[in-house]
Amino acid sequence: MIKILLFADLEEKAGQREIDIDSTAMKVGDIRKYLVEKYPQLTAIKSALPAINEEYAQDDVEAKSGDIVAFIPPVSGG
Amino acid sequence: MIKILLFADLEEKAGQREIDIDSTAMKVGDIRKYLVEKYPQLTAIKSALPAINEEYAQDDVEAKSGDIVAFIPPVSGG
Amino acid sequence: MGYKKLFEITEKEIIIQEVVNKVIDRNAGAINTFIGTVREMTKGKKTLYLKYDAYIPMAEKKLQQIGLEIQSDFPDAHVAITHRIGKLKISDIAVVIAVSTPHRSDAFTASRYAIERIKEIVPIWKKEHWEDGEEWIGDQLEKTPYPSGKPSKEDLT
Amino acid sequence: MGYKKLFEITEKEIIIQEVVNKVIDRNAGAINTFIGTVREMTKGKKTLYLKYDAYIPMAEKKLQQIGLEIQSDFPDAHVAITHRIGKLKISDIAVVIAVSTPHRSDAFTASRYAIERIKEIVPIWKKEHWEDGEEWIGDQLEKTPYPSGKPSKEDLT
Repeated sequence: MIKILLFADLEEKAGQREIDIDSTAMKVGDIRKYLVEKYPQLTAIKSALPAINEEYAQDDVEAKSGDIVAFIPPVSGG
Repeated sequence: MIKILLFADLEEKAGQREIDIDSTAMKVGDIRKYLVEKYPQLTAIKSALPAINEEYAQDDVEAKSGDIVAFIPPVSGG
Repeated sequence: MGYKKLFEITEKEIIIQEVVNKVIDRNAGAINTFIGTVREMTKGKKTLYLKYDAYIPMAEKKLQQIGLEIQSDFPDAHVAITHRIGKLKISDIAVVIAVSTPHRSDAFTASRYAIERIKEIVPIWKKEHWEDGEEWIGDQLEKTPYPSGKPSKEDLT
Repeated sequence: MGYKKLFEITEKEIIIQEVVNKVIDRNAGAINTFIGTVREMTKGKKTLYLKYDAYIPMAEKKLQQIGLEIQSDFPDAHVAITHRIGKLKISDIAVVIAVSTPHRSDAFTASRYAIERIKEIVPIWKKEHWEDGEEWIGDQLEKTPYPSGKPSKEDLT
């Protein structure tokens, strides 16, 4: 199982911060596509940066079961 | 009477912060010369900037009785 | 108080002195602090209040990364950053950055770098609440963030 | 506490928050503070403590002038500066500059300007006390002060 985290606008659109995907291994880019198919309201996920286990990662990196994959919308701290 | 103020190294060398000069009007440059003559230990007054009544002034400005003339050594605040 | 958490996301009010205390050093002559506060008017629109959210563990890691980036340029620098989340009123402090260095020029440069970098790589989001609506704010720099690179010169002017 | 003295020479310990409070403004999103502390080692020499003296009324006037100079460049800026005099130990705070502006870039620029300007025109003097002696420090910028001009670009780098 891969745990997905959504924040800010994405979290609000999905109605939840956490989504579990029942998979042992999946590329980050494929997770992104899967989420947009399942939650069409998440179009803004295209401009989010993926992170695996709290570190930014590219779409072609594979997440494994137990990993946490977060989609980071453009940040606005400070 | 013109009141003279000395600070930092100048004050220590003169042994006093205030000196009164019994004059009704005197150019700042002449005050400087007078002080070096009277207090030869005040050689460093050459690199001090004069101020009349709390504002920087040139040597050719005339101080009048009641004015306060300060000699400001190179500053080191901050 | 043996342990000082140098990079921190908090829901509590930030006490400036507490952040500054973390970087005070016998051989630091200069401390620069940057304090970000909630501004009422932005682009002609009146903000009532803000809400900040964060991916807390990653945000603290990224703040720490900024500290390390600064120390790679200025080995003697000490850096502490606290960012608040939750609901903030106008004039409330959202972030305090403190950098101490032996000489003042480096403290200014490093503090400036830290705030620019926060706006690029630290997963914290601001939601503005106005009388007529609310919105999550993103991409304030109006460009794509670049998590691994460093800001270009022109970002710092 | 209706009256806030924005430019102040004091013999008391400086509370950073009190200086910052003087510049907090609903339309300021950024506050930069510069804090000068007493450093132990200067040019390989160990300082035991410092004494600061000032020509107080003129020093407060000159700090105010610096505030006005900043506001001529940044009309929305708020500036407060407190400088301590008397005996200071290592790590004690000698000066706190706080500048608030709507946008952060200006706060950095103005704060940097203020500390450089203090070292040029404000009649405050520092006496360093070491184990083997003591000396009034002057001309830290190693050039003649220029009370009416402004620092050149290269002074600010």
